[in-house]
Amino acid sequence: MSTQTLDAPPARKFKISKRFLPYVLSLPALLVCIGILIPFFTAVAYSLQRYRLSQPWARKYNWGENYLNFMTDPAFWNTLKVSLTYAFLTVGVELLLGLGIALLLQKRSRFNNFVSIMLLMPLMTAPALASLMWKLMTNPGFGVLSYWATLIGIEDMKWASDPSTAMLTVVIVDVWVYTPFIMILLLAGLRSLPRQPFEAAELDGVPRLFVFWKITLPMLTPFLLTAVLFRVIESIQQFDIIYAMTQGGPGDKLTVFQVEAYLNFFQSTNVGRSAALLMILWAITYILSTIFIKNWLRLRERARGDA
Amino acid sequence: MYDKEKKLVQSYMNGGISRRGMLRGLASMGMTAATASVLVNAVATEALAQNGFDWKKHSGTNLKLLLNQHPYADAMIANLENFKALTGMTVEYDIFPEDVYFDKVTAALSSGSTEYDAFMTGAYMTWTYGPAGWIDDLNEYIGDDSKTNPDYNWEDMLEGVRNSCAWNGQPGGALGSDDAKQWCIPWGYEQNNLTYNSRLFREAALTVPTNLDELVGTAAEAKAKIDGAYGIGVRGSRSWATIHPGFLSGYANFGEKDLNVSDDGKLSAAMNTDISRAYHEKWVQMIQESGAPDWSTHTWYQAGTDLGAGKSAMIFDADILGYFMNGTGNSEAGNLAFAPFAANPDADAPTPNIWIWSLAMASAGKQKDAAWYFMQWASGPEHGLFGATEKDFVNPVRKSVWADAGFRSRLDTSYPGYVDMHDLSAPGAKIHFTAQPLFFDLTTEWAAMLQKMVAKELPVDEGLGQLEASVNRQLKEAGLG
Amino acid sequence: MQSVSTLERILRGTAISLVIFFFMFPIFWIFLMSFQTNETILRVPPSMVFEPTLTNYRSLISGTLEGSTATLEIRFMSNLYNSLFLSVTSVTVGLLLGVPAAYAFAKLKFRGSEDIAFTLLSFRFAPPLLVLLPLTIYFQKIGLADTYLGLIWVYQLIVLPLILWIVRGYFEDIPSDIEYAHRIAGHGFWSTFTKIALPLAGPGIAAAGLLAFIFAWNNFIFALVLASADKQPVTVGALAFITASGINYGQIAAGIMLSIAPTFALALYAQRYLVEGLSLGAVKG
Amino acid sequence: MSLVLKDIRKSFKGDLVLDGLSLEVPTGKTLVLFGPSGAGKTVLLRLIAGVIEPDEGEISISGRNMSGVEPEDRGIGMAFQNFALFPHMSAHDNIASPLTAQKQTKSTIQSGVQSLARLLKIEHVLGHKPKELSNGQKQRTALARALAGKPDVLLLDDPLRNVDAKLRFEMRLELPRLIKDQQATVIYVTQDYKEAMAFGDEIAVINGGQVQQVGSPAQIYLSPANTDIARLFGDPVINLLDVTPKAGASGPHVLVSDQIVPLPENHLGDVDRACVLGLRPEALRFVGADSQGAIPVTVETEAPLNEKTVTLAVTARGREIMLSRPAGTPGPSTGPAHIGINARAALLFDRATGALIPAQDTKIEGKVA
Repeated sequence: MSTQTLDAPPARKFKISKRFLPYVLSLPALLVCIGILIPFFTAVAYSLQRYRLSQPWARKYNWGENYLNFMTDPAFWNTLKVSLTYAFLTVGVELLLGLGIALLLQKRSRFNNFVSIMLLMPLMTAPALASLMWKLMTNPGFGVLSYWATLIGIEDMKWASDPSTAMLTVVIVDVWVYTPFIMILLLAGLRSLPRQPFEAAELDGVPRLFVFWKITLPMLTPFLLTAVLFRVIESIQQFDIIYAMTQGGPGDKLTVFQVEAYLNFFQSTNVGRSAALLMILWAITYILSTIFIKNWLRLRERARGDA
Repeated sequence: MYDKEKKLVQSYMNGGISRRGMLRGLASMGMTAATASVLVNAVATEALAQNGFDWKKHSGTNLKLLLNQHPYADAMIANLENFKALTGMTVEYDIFPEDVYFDKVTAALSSGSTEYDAFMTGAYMTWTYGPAGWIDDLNEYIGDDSKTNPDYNWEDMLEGVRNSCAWNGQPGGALGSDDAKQWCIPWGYEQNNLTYNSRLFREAALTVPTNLDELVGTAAEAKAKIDGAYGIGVRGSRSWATIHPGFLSGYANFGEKDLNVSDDGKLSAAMNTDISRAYHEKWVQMIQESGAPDWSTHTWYQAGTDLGAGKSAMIFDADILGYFMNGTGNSEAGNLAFAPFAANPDADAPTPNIWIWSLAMASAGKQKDAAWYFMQWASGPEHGLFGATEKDFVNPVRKSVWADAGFRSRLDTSYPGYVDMHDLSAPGAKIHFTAQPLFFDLTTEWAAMLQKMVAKELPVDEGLGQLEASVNRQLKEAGLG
Repeated sequence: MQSVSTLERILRGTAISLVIFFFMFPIFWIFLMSFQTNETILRVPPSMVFEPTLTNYRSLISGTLEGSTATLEIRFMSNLYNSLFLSVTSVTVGLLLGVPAAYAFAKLKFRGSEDIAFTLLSFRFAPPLLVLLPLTIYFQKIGLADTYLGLIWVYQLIVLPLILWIVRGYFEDIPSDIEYAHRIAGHGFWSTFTKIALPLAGPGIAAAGLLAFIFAWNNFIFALVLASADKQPVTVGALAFITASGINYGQIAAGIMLSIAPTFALALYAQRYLVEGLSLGAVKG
Repeated sequence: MSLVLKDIRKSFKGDLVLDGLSLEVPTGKTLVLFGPSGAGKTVLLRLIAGVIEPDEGEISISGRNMSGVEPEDRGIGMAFQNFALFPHMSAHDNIASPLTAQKQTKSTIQSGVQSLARLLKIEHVLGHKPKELSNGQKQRTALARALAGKPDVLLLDDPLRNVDAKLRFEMRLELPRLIKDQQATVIYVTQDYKEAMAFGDEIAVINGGQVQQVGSPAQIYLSPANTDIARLFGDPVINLLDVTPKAGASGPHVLVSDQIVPLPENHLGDVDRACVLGLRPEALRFVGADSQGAIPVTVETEAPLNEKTVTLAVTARGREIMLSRPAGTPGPSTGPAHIGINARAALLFDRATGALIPAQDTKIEGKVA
């Protein structure tokens, strides 16, 4: 054997140098995404222009003016406030609820598996269609939920049409659609945790609440972070649900970034403002995500180190 | 095709037999009324082919249209075979639901898409499309005898409607001025008047209101007296669409304007006046007292659906909504009646603001002459009459169609008060907005402010003050104020 | 566990019931609605007693909508087909591109690998609209407007980062020794990738693919902005039931049910991958 | 030389794991790599296997430079400490893996796997997946897989670490013969000095990223190059006492509990140097109080192990000392006693460096790095 390998030339097969291998593997994905980068930079340029489609003659670079205008524009601050509130509420509720459900379904059993798949149905309902569903159910005329509201004594429940309950209503829809996403990630996380610490704790008679806080939750953190990362990104960029439910109304109660930017582009054809709004949204998402990912990597590293 | 049938139709056209006689004859040959009517138009189209115009000039060309999902489009599609036969062209079309239609148009036009040759639009949208350079001035075609057939009869179009589609592109420039460009051809249009449920009105012993105060009162009375229905349907979503129908029609009736145009062409907000404030207060009060509970999400289809389902006593909205809701399949079919409405007790007649579904030509299109062939056919008197009498191509924009006895009697029998309402309102019917590029910004903001007022987040006078300030700021920012 | 008290069991049961009720009731209700006409849907108070009708489904599948004033052609079934086609191809492309890249980031730590991985993920941060609007212009110029190819490309914006991020985790969880063992046993890099890494990360890849499929299926805005009517997915198609002659609630409901059905069937079929596959410990044998 | 490592350097994230390490293994010989965990043994094996590349230095197998040669082309077999079986393949397919890579015919593969399985007594579980195997079966499967390709170089990474005591004992008897039969150059990594002594033709002790000593098992045990190695080899661990040699009438000596322990003559030069005295527990025995040089102690505790009894005693000054004697021989289990020191077996180390100060009459063959 040894002499053979010595003399024979290396077998002729297609080989890529080790140095380039990672790039060969990741480049196609990168290239596909880079294609999307070009429009991204175009959008950056738009955001630095005074640019309305309806006034092409007035188009010019005004550099930071779109952004500066935001400083004194109450509509912008309202958008920021509404978006953050929406993201905070939805992700908060979804996280608690999703964790609770995942804990309920943690044990592997036919019933639990079945329930967990059934609970995925809302996630499979496109948000645009889910909003339609909830609109049907909250219709003040014939909506079943409005009817139930009257049964428990709430006579004039107007759901998304009333400024005081609009946020609540869209949050409910968002929770309905996306809690299953968090639930499924956390359920997978819970089921993948090693058994030993829990068995040991049970043998030692450690109180269950203590086990939850001190063992379950820390070990689940990487999963929680992944779930929250994807949810926060999506929630702060929410469009489908709010646009379908109220188009940002009533008043300006729900004019989140993407809705405002969408209306700015498609109705007002104010491309400059629309792009600037989206840039700010992008910056917020980028910062939030970076924080999450840094923490996630650190936690993961630590989990690996311990193992 | 159908030689025997055609003869029958021919004799009808020549006045030899009555329409009913013809239809009976055709039915005996195994044709439905709908097919028969297309055939009638086929004959009319054949007549069109005789007028010396070279209809076949673009034979073989394929056109692509972008259409809104709408009865007007349905009527056109039903008659499309005749156009193909007439010109030898082929036609494809994309239909999108109205919820997303205009966004789709904006996306297609702003990207410079060459896909669509012509498309449906509203007049307001051309205030963006025109200056943006996405659509062509159609005067060049209308006035060109080599491109437009001699029977097109442009003057036959209702003047207020025709002018509402023409603008010189100057912010604040008067619609239909001498230097105006014809950005689109009116196709069908809507006046905003009262449509009420005569059954409910009778049962609750209500009288049809004739001015704003009565409207507020009647709506409240209706809500109080009728179980399971609210008083009045008007739109309320956070959109320009909330401002332009009933709201602006009544507003304009008091002589109020949206914007002032100064002599040097600068624009400024005009809605913070005493009369306007009073109008807003009554309007807001009306919605608070007797509007739909979910008014702030109402678009025209909720307003229409509720009326058709007996969930509202009346609407101050597009007349054709009541027209559509009066058909079979709605529980209140046959119960809807129509009335002209002048909000201002001192006004002589209603001044409805109008919505005009129109046809526009994409500048990026590669076969504009051929596209114009389609447009002149689709907006021509023959198709207009066909659509109005056989399909739901209502309201027609041509005087000749309105003068058609068959059309008038058809409306009169099924839609009580409709013709009178139209005739009375038509002189004052036009777009009452100031044409300018920020139309959608300002009206959306106006709608949002109305929502706040209705929700009692702030009083009307304060709201109008804020609105005025914001409108002026935006106009300045855009270099218009 | 004998330590579970009766009280706890009751509390658990109640909690699960409430959860099931909250998440399943809307679907159940819409399901009922899909068998009703506007007349019974609009009744007050709402009731579960009605005479079921199949007209809604029939008209969706046959493609004709019987309105009050006209018979309307709709293309719900072709919308459904578009959704299916776009989702399947996008996820397939996403997997073909994303899985090797995820492997490179997980297993071949190289210069700038973290940065590139983060950059790829950060495409997910870009608000879709931000990219979409200028993209319409570029697509027009390079002829990708209104093509399935263009759409599938844009769909990568949602599909690829998700696949990358999740699958990468699975690859990282494969003990390197197992791969080393395979290499040392005499197999090349690609053989190790396909015979060891792929099968071991299989459940994770399946789960990521399934999630990506769901997100692609649920997308609304991309096709609307970038393609013509014959390439629209169900999410856009369902809006067609709102017509001038009123809102056909029964058909909306039937449309929603039909649009959920394929993803749900897929999830049922692949359920063991979804929950078990997402557990990161799946490969520790 | 079959396997030559020259000046290997490797660091991970700034931590230097191997610092200029050199080794040579003659063809057909077994070298045991011995060292504490974290010494870089596993990294070294991976470098040889080619799954990671050294930062500096050269590896050659049978005279061929391995730089840039892929792991699959190196002709190596390796058994991993954690077995690293392919979880989705049966034991049979695991073992067959090197053979399929060589594109052997079906029947060759079949017979190859069968004979190895027979040899390792796992014929009955060939159809099982790894998770259905016991730890011992997994270990044998992993071993079989490493051997199946008839590699020139066999790397065994602590293969007995993760198996139970009984199996380890069995394998310690079986494995050396098995390895010899392979006629391969073997590197065997272990943390267990007894394994190291049982398996190796030679032992290389690595610590701190370098080879500290290479030698036969006896050399390493009798003349450990430094206190670290002395401590690592031997169970119970060697007694290390701080001492300072003195010159006396009878020559150099050190004092332990005021008793004179004589040193070889050549340690005269080390008088007054700070040193450490290494006393293997076997080099100590209980003696009568009256015997010469007897050190009085208090026996604290006694632990009978299999083949020996270990006693912990404390001197008057509080120094702890361990003694070991063959099981069954008498000795005090508690209370006061006296111990005697076999001075010839005493080792002297420099206290500052820990290096062995060789006695003249002891030949040190192992290289000291």
